[in-house]
Amino acid sequence: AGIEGAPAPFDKGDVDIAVVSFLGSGDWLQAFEAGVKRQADALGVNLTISQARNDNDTQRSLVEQAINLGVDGIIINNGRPEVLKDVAQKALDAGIKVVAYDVNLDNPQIPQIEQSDADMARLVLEQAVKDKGDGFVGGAVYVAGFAPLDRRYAVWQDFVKTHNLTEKAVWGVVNDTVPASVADQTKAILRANPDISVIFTPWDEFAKGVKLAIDELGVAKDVKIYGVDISTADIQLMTEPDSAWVATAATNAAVVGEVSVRAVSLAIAGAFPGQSVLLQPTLVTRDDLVSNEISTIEDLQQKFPAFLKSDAATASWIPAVN
Amino acid sequence: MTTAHDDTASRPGAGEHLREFLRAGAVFILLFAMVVGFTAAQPAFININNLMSILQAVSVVAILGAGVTVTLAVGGFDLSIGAVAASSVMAASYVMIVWGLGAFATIPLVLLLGAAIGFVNAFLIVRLKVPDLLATLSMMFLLTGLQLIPTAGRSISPGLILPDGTTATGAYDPLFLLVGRSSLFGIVPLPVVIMGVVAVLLFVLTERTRIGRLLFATGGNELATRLAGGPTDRLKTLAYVISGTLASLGGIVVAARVGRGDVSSGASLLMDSVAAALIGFAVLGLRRPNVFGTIVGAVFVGVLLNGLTMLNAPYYAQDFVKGAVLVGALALTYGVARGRA
Amino acid sequence: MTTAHDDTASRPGAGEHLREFLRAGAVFILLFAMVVGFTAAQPAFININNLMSILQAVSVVAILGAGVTVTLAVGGFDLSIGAVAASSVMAASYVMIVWGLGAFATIPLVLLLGAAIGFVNAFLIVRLKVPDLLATLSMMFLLTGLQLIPTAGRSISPGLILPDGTTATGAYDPLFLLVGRSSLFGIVPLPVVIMGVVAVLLFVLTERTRIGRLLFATGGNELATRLAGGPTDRLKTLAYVISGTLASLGGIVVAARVGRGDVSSGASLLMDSVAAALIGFAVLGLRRPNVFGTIVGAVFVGVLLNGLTMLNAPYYAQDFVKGAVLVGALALTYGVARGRA
Amino acid sequence: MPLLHAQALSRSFGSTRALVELTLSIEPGEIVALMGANGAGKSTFVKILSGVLAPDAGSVLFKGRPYAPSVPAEATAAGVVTVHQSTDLVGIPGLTVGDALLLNRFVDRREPFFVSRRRVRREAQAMLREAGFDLPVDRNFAELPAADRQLVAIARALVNRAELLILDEPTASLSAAESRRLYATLLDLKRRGMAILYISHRTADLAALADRVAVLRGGRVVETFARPVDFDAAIETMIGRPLASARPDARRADGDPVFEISGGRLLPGSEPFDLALRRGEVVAITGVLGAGKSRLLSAVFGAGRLAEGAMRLDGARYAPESPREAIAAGVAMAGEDRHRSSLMPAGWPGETIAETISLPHLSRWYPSGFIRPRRERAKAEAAIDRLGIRAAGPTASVWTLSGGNQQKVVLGRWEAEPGRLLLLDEPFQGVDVGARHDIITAIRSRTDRATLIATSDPEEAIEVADRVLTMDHHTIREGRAGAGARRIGEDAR
Ligand SMILES: Nc1ncnc2c1ncn2[C@@H]1O[C@H](COP(=O)(O)OP(=O)(O)OP(=O)(O)O)[C@@H](O)[C@H]1O
Ligand SMILES: Nc1ncnc2c1ncn2[C@@H]1O[C@H](COP(=O)(O)OP(=O)(O)OP(=O)(O)O)[C@@H](O)[C@H]1O
Ligand SMILES: [Mg+2]
Ligand SMILES: [Mg+2]
Repeated sequence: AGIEGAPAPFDKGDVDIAVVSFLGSGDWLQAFEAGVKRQADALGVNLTISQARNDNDTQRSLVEQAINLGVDGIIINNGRPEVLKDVAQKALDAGIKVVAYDVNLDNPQIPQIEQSDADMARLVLEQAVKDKGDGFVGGAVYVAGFAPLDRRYAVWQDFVKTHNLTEKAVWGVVNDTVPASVADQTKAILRANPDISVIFTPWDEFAKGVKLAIDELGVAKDVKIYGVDISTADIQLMTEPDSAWVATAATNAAVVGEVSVRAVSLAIAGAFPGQSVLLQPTLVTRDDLVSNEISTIEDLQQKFPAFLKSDAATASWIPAVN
Repeated sequence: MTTAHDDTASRPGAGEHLREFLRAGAVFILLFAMVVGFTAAQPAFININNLMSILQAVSVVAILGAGVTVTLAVGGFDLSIGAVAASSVMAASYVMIVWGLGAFATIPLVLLLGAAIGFVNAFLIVRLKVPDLLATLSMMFLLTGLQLIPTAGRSISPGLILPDGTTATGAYDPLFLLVGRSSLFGIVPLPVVIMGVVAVLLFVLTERTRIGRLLFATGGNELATRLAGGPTDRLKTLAYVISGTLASLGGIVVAARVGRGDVSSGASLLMDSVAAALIGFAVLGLRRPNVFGTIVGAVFVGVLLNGLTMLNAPYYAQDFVKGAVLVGALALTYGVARGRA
Repeated sequence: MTTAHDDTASRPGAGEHLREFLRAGAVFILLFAMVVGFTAAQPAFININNLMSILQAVSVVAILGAGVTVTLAVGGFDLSIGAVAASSVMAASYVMIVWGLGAFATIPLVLLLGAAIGFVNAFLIVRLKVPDLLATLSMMFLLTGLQLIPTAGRSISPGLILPDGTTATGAYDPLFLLVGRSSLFGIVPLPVVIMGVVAVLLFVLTERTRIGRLLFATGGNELATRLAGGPTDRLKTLAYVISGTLASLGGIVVAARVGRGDVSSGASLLMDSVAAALIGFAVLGLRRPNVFGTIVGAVFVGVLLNGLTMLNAPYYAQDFVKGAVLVGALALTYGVARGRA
Repeated sequence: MPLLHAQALSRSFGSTRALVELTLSIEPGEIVALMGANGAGKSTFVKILSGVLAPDAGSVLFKGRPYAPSVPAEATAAGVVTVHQSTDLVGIPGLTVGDALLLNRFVDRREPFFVSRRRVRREAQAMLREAGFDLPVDRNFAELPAADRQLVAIARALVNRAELLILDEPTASLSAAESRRLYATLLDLKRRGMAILYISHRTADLAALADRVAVLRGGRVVETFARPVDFDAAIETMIGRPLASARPDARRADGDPVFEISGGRLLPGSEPFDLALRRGEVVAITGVLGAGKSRLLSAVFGAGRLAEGAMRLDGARYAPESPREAIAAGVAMAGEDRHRSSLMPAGWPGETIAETISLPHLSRWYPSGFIRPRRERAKAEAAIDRLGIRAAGPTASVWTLSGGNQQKVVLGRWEAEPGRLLLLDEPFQGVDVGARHDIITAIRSRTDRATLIATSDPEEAIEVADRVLTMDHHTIREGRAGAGARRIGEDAR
């Protein structure tokens, strides 16, 4: 159809955008793609959505495939710079606009959308220090090699130094049954180290496992969880009576999706949205949730407008969603 | 009678006895050494609650492993069990959260699903004569995708938004959660009890009944079994149905513990239960699939992982040690037995 | 392994010929139908660049699948190939980024690593008589952990901070990256060329040479082969060394494409290459491992996935369709052939 | 009314017509022997009666009622019990001999649902007592030698409540003593009213047992002989020509020994023995089951070891570590159980006649390493002609051959190339008398090498050998040449 008064090619419609995600599943991805779809529908854009399922090589192939399809723009969601830089350049060479979320392609022609992992980790850990004071005994669930986790864990290590914390143990596993496996590990850790009072979980799947272990051991009074990420299921876990999960920090994945589509659309329309588009994370505590009677992401968006939308990368001709 | 069975060739000597002992006991000796070592390093290890945690942690793998063992007995191999377990987690969550059914409806339904998948596997293998690995691998891919279609890839938890835009209103039945979260006498977690029951039932079935003999007979020499009148097709079907049902039982235990339906491929469950079943070959030096060995194999890996976690070994060291200990146990069981390599 | 009296009541008639044609051609017929269908729905599909993309996407799976085929031929099974490929990616990255070596040192070193792992597998299987699945599964776990130890679990990219606190100074050799990223005549990607060379070499080796005959003979009846003077131990060793080397070659291609070393268990590579090898059974209706079939199997899955992605099918639908098409192809190849099931 | 009446049964495999309107009746309490050259259709007939194969045309009446079992279980349930020709269709590797004996009873639920090792052992021993055999019931079936497997199959069939017992070459690898034991048991069963269909290439068996002999040729019954049976006539009908008297032509085996064992001991405790074979000489070793014949041949072939003693080949020290080394030194062996020792499984590469024959000769025939099938096919054609193998052609699967023809392929493999010493373990298993004669002629026509044959049938030993030795408790007891050999044979009988 096309949008009245929009710059070419949006005035005629028939714009194709490919979204290539590194992740393969999970609530975050679902929310991201929902946001992408919403904004794309509003713009009348055709989408090709694909997932690399945590496989670098597949992600390259998917970008190449998008080039073969001759789309107008590509959104690269997560991934590794070394893997993607040259294919992104290939896309640019073919006249395709590219934006990247949470992967630094280090290319002046590619707008970088970022949620700051460091900010998220800092927000919850500052809350932890506020709750427990400097010098508490803690542990972290962490598996190296996943870029966002690496960045979040680096902040924890920083805090360990600057706030005199004791890191009693680091554990974690990534497999098909993360919560159950992490729960089994956490039980062993807490038995061996009963003095741990704070557990930092840079990923909500880890937090679920730790919470399960704390519940099974019945030590919710003594051990608290400070996590990152949020979903409806996470909110329900946090608001359970006596929940050990007391704080988390997150950006709204749906908003990330919307911003990405807007940014690439601007680029296609010839209006470069800027080299860097930054999204600010929000700290969500258990007390906030309980006192505001928040039980779903939708509730959260109502009560925390910062969580609902971002005004990054907009233009007058781009229709708002909702 | 003229037949002369003078087997003087193998006269057992002292060395021979020691070898035999090492071979049959290798896994137990290593298990004992690990328990002693871990306890010395971290006394909390031997605490009864921790031991129960270990059993709980291995219960799902052991239940699935028992199913693998039965399919190995009929000479087959079920690559789909991980996916069946993962699908069962999703199915249980879906049934409760979207359909709003309770535990007493959910559990039979999910078990039935597992049995039905086993039946389809058996149909492919027995009727269409598709090789086992091929049929169950296809089933694995099929299920990995299928489980996500009803929710369009979303995990299932209360308040789930369905593809048609409506919001699911159901919740996990607290009774259902008891399956994964309660303990007998406050000590033995229910999953451990379930594992125990499955282990005993399957042990008796495979080792102490007519049907068990025929299952092994089918795996050992299918043609001979058929010529002796054995219903080999029905026996194989039975094995795959058992394996599918046990996999869905494992899925139920996971769901009841985690309390939500998470998307997963079940690949690591598959690998771990295959590992348990294969370590089982080495237990007692039997060198064939056996349920008792599978359970011991699962516990063996569980003890190892729990102990290493307590000792704060990094996660990547655990996989490495798991592999190294496996190789060690195997070298003992298989290598030592034969005098000259 | 069937023996003598496995006969079906089949007399060739017109129906029989059609059946035979369907059986031998099932995979090709489906492949053709897919290509036509996808092209109709999305003309960009048949574009030469896209076809090359498909071949490039399947090249690694096809290379690994060829290795699986060789181990299947000797009656074995190599579960470690996924982990070998993953470890090779890490090893190649480590050698270049930490040791600072170039492509001409890295490639032989990594291939040697793969060959050495294959050799250890063979040692466990041939010397210690550990069952194949068990030995290679242990190796899989071992490697999954081992690949992470040098970097304490970190991914390897330029500027890597080593466990001892120093910073690595090397980088990926641009020459090395050419292996994964350049194209012959600007059209045929080098990985596709490598896949082609591997395919031809292994096809000739397995189907046209004395050694190939003996490899299959070992898998068919090891005792008979030994009694006919075949060096079965050496043949099995050869098969595992080939499989390990090809897996590390696959890893090199991956590394040269992605340009960094990321943690991965290689489980999906394993499953996909096993799937390719098993679909290969159905190609030409051979019902046995064969290199040509494996390559066709890999391409088959590649075409399917590429087409589905172009048609914007959600990822979970891809798994489902992969499973469903596999079942369909199998039912055609295996089911149709026998008149009465 | 006959117990069983087969009317005009036909069955084809592709273009091969295995049975052509075969008609045959069996009365209750009658032992009917089926004679026929290799590939005449005997096993096909048996498989139809036992529910393994369906006929293309024709019908069977059993006890006056139509009888068409679609699976083996139905045949057993109706009272038709079969011992098949192939011994790997008996038991299960991994399970015990006791389990193999009780297999039918597990199937038809005569054993209780719960089984214990003790009960299996007790019941199995009872079965063996009844059959008069002695077998180790706790041994893994996989470790059982071929002959013992045959005993398991027979014992199992005997205790089944059969009205018709079918035995397809039950004595192929039994020695005279076991065979006699079997005759007594079968005659006893006959007296109790059981009908028996008996298939054998050993005239001794038939002479001892048969009330009636039906001769099968080209898939149909061409003639029946009533007791007393004129075997010369029967054989002539069967092979279509008179059988020349198969006596070893007295030959002078001269020169130095090709192969020697001095002070050999098979087992650490057994008595030592010496053995010397000369060029052109054919020597046979007989002895009861488990006497150690196969063990001796395996040791010579490098598949096993002598416990003690030295071997010399053409005067040089010879101590093969593997069959590979033995073959390289010019020693060849055809093993006793062809399915296990020589053939590739059906549907697997290497299953054709040409590929079966070429397997040990690949490096000689294809020095470049690349295989050109034409050469092995030519060699296979030659073997098919020389040994009279009934097959569609050199690329036919060995699994489409009858048992005797499979055996000929295995012999053809080692006939294909010259050597210094040929070892044959039970080479005439399932080979009909006519073909046996051809094979013996072929073996004896080669003067370039020595041949050592292990056989449990003394009749065969005399037919083929210049010299017959007996083996007992893992040592060679006695060796005499020429006419003396005949006496040893008759003693054993
Ligand atoms: N599965 C099969 N496929 C093709 N041809 C077959 C098959 N089974 C048997 N035949 C053929 O049928 C004919 C009869 O075989 P059968 O096994 O009945 O012979 P037999 O009389 O038992 O011979 P033997 O004495 O050698 O055991 C042979 O020519 C054989 O090649
Ligand atoms: N694979 C085996 N494992 C264990 N024992 C064996 C094995 N093969 C043979 N034996 C035993 O060794 C002894 C000698 O057997 P061998 O096969 O040499 O005897 P044979 O004279 O050839 O008898 P047969 O007529 O049974 O072939 C027997 O007691 C037999 O049971
Ligand atoms: Mg026969
Ligand atoms: Mg013998």
